[in-house]
Amino acid sequence: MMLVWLILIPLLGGLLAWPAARLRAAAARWVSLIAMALDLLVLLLVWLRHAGPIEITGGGRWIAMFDAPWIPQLGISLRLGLDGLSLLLILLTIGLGFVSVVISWTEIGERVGAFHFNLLWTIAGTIGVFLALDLFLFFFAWEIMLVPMYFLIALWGHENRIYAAIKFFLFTQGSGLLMLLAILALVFVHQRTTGTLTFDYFRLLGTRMSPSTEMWIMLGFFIAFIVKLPAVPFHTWLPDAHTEAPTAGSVILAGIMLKTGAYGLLRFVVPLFPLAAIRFAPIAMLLGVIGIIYGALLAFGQNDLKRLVAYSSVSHLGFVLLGVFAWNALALQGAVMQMLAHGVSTGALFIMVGALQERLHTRDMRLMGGLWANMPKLSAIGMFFAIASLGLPGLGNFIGEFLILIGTFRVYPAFAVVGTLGVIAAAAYALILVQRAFHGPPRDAVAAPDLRARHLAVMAALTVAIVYLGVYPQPVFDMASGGLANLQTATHGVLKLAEGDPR
Amino acid sequence: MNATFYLSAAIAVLSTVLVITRANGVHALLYLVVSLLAVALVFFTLGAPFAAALEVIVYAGAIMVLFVFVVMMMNLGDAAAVREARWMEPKIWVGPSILAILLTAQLAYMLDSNTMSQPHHAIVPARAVGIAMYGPYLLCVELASMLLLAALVGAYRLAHTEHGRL
Amino acid sequence: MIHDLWLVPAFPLLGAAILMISAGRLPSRAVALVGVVPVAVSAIVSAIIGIGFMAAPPSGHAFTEILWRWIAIGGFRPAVGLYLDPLSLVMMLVVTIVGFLILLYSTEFMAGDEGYSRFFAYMNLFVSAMLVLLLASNLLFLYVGWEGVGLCSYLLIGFWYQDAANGLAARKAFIVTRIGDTGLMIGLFVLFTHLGTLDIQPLLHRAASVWPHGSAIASLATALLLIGALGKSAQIPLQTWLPDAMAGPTPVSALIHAATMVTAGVYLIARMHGLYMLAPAIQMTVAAIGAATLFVAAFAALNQHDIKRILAYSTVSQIGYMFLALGVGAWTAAIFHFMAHAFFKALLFLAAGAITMRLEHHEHDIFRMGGLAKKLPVAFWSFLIGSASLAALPLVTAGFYSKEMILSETWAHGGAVPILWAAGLVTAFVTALYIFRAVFIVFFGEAKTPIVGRYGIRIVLPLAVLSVLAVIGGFVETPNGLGGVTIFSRFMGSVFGPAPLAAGATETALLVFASLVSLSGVGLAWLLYMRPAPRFAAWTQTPSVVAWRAFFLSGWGFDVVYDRLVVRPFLYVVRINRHDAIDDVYTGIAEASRGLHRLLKLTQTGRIRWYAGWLAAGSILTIAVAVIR
Amino acid sequence: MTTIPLDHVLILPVLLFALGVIGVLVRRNLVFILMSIEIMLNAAGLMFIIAGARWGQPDGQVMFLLVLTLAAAEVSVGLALIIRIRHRLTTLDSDAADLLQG
Repeated sequence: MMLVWLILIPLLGGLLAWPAARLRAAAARWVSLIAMALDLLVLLLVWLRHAGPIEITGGGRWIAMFDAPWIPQLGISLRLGLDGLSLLLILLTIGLGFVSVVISWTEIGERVGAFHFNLLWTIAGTIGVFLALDLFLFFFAWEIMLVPMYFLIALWGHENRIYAAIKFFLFTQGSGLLMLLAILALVFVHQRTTGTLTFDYFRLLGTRMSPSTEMWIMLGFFIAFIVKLPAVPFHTWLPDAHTEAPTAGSVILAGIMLKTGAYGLLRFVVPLFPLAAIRFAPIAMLLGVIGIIYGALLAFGQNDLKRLVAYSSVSHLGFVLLGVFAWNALALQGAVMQMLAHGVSTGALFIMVGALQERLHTRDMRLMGGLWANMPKLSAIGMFFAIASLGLPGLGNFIGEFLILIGTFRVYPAFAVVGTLGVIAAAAYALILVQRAFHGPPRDAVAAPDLRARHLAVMAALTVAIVYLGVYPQPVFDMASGGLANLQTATHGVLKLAEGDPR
Repeated sequence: MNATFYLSAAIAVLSTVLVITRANGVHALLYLVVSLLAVALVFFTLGAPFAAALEVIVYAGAIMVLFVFVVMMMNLGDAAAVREARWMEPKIWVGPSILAILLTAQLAYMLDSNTMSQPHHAIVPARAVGIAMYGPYLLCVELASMLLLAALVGAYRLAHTEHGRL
Repeated sequence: MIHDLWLVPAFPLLGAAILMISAGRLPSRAVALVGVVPVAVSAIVSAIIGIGFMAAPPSGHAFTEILWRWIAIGGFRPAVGLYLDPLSLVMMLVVTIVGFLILLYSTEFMAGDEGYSRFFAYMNLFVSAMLVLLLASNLLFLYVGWEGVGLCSYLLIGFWYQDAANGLAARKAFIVTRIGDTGLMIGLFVLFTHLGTLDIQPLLHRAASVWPHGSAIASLATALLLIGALGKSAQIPLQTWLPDAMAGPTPVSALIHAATMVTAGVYLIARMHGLYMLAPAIQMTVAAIGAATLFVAAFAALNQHDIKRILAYSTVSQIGYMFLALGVGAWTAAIFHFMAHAFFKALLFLAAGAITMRLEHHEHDIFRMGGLAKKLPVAFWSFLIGSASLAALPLVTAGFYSKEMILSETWAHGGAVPILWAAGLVTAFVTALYIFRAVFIVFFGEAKTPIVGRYGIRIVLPLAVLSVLAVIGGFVETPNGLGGVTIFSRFMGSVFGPAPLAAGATETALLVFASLVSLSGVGLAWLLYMRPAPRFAAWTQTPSVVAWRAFFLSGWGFDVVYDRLVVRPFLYVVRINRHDAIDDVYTGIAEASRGLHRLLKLTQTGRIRWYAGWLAAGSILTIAVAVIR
Repeated sequence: MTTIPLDHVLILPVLLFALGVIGVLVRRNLVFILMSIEIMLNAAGLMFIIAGARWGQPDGQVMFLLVLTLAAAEVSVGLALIIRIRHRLTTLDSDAADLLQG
């Protein structure tokens, strides 16, 4: 039941925040903050007070599990499960949820209640995605997550917001449709072979089907998730959406929502279709590598600070795609680490851009330069996260990238080598960001106040997080290994059959 | 009886041709009335006297009168007739005529291919029609009444003038 | 005490953290204190550890300390651990002591700079990262230090950020070295994939037992590590960043771009020398690259105007000597030369800084100096001592002994075609020529730029200490003909094995020959630049000589080639694809549907007859289908 | 009763209907269009009558009655619209009433 509360608290918080804003704008903010705090509390309670893992036949060990009938006629149930992987991602979600509420404190001044409603519902949807173990419920949560996000961009975004919001919506909705079709196909194939109609994840694991069917259904899921990830060539919604979204929207979008794509690949694509995934792995990894290089090249060419960060996300998540399809312990742990570190570092960069936009009313780097002289704190923090983003050892992103690459190297050395070259391109775009925004001769026009305490506190927390991930990541690995073991047990037997696989 | 049918059929077709070619509205209407009366006669020859009567009363009588009123109210004078004539330039007839010929040809083809048995023509009296109407077709009658009511309200609302504001 | 090894990198890190968190709010005296004291403490701790190590060596002459488990995933278990053996001990001592001296110097040199606190924060971070690099017991942890020093180098080259040119130089340094780092990283992948560990000592043992001598995989791994070393140590073909890196403050050049960081590549190869011995072809490549670099860079140095660029090319050239030594298996000689070089090159840079800080407008062009010997005696004497050591003047300089060791071992290794040795020898001559060219032009002749200010003790003391070290640093290891002291090579013996025995008579002959070469270089410099003959001046102006001088001045045109081959294509690709060609596909889809919409809109004429006509036509068509079927 | 071949009888509504179609498509005056529609409806009614006569059943006539009511309703609403359009556009030209143009 606690798992249900994890989703319900933000939902209820959102419902409460909307009318609360009629009293005072601050009330909505406090309600959201309290909802996030409660959610965190619930999560910690679930985690710390669980009595031993729950064993699922063929599905591994879970920290907590919830199951209740929903639409029994169609084999749909409210099945939620928490393992190490989902726990980490939910932790990231709640953490960045906190951050988004705090940084919107001054940025959002109109329709405050509705804003927090949408924010909390998006977060609730995301948590639902990370918990759902019923494919129908998963799809449901997936949609819940998208619609409020659309409104966040369309209502509180910047100059070109409607275009961006519609683009975001079309891409994600199109991919959602594809996923729905794939889910239905899988369910019906399962029904034809076993005679039971069910959307339950565990019962769908190991569904027997012909290789070509498996490939087609896998592709449906795969494309749905890599649109969200996003991987080249489905990434073009991301720069527009990021550029136009309000800061909190960007943080949620980059920090959390992109991870749902990666989570989907991890949780569904490979375990449900192991053979097809193995056969498809070279192409998927090729897309990942192309994404790494292509995103980095584009990031280098941007003038808009937010677009630069957005394209850097494409590059970073290319690593995740690479890691997922390498499918060994190192690469998977690396992918998880990369997700967390990217969430923190890119979130921080978006906050930095948001703070700049609030002060300078522009994101165009051609109008910046020499900000260090006026805003040393903001600049130092911005530079720190830019450097984190280029993968400096000792910070979280490096651990993720390194593990992914070393794991990939075992399986497909060529991809690992090309991916490593992406690290050079990362240096190019991260440093050009620093140069064009913070260094160079200062301009008189850009005199503006430095970061204030609220932002500094957020940034300090994120800094601590990214350093922790880089210096002492083992607890994260220990936590994730439970979840990853779940995924790997699902595929273990099948993968053994795949000949000559060096995993 | 056969002669009556052929004669009235010829009149119906001819007067209809005249309806669609007249430039003057009132003339066209009068030809239409002739056409309708001829069709009523055809009904009679086909053994449907009740329908023939209704055709005369409702169509030729009530509906056409409505038309006449409106046309007169519009006051379509000579100028309108001239314009109508101008609109009916020869080339405008080409497309519709082709369509109509195609339609006719298709129907003729169908009639030709389906060998119909010799008709069993009998007079269907008004009584039988009434029994059928208030028996199996009661719901249709009700619907028709609803339709008429709706048309009444609609026509009233549409044509209603509120002191110059229409 | 040896168990407190972790304190050595921890103190500077702490200093850096304090300075960063204080965000420039500390008064400058406190900054200076926080900036220097941690490194001083580190130096003292290192010295105590060093003495303890020498007095009572731990078993196996090595000490490993695991601080904490960093990552443990399956068989991949790199730890955050420190490893101390004579090699890392020597490097650690040099880094902390030279680092301390340079920081002390900086407290005065950088006084009044608006980024005073930032400077010391970065410098402390650098020292810490460098120590991590040296002490890491694990290649992944080493990589942390490796990239850490690269970052600090970037930050400090671009320290005066308001000048965009400095930013460009900083980025160039970072990206070029990162190209090398990528090679190193791939090298780590290869090593881990094939040997199953990244802990250096187990890795070396396993490699020796698993890989046969000269095996392809060993060559691959060492070649990849070599790429990393080339980037960091500014060797051909990745040397171009170092001369530009002189955009940073002079103490930075002294510490990072002369004494410590740039020798990280030397350290890496020395540390992994067990692997290189398995790959003779690659080891030969190291020697060849070293020889080529030292030769190329020396000629480039001969034609520079900027005093710091002369020293920068000199550094490239001297590291070339170290690579040459590594390539011929003279591990000890390489490290010995590293130590000597750290002393005399830091001294040269600090002396150069001491000159420029006293000149108006911080003049860097040697042709606008002149006659400074009288006016700046402190700078003159220290620069002279450094130059002598660099030029390897016989008997009294550290550079003489270390270079001598390299040349004699190269000769011993050289075999039939001693081309490597010849390159080393010719370069020794050019080295003496170019550095004394600078000495004579800067300190003699007539004064051209007025001088201002005066020196404090914090400038003089480091110069004095380094001057002493640049002289006596060589006495720990002397050739047989000159006393045959072997303290250094015996100390290093536990790492590199026993030093090879050089043939007595040949060695002495080589010694004399090399000494004469150095001296003749100085002599030629004296002839050309102290008593310039008119014919020489005329010769330098002939067109072909001017062209060659421009070619050497540009560092043999590497920058131009890279600009054409790499930078411009990259920028071109970025520029033409700035708006993301893939997005055009989606925009195209949107445009296509919009066009279709426009087309379909044409049918919506709003005319009843038009609609009716199509209705009729459609019906007729439908009926036709029904009829014909 | 009569001995007219059914084929001949059926030709009449077909011709009338086709003429109605021509009328609708050719005329621009709304009143004439409405008249042509009446012709078409009448032709349809005639078809029902013929079918009813063929089988000797009353259903055909019932249907004709329904068509009749439909025609009445259609004419009343149609004429009301024509009056309205005439007021609004001061013309009966159907091509002028193209406000639905895309």
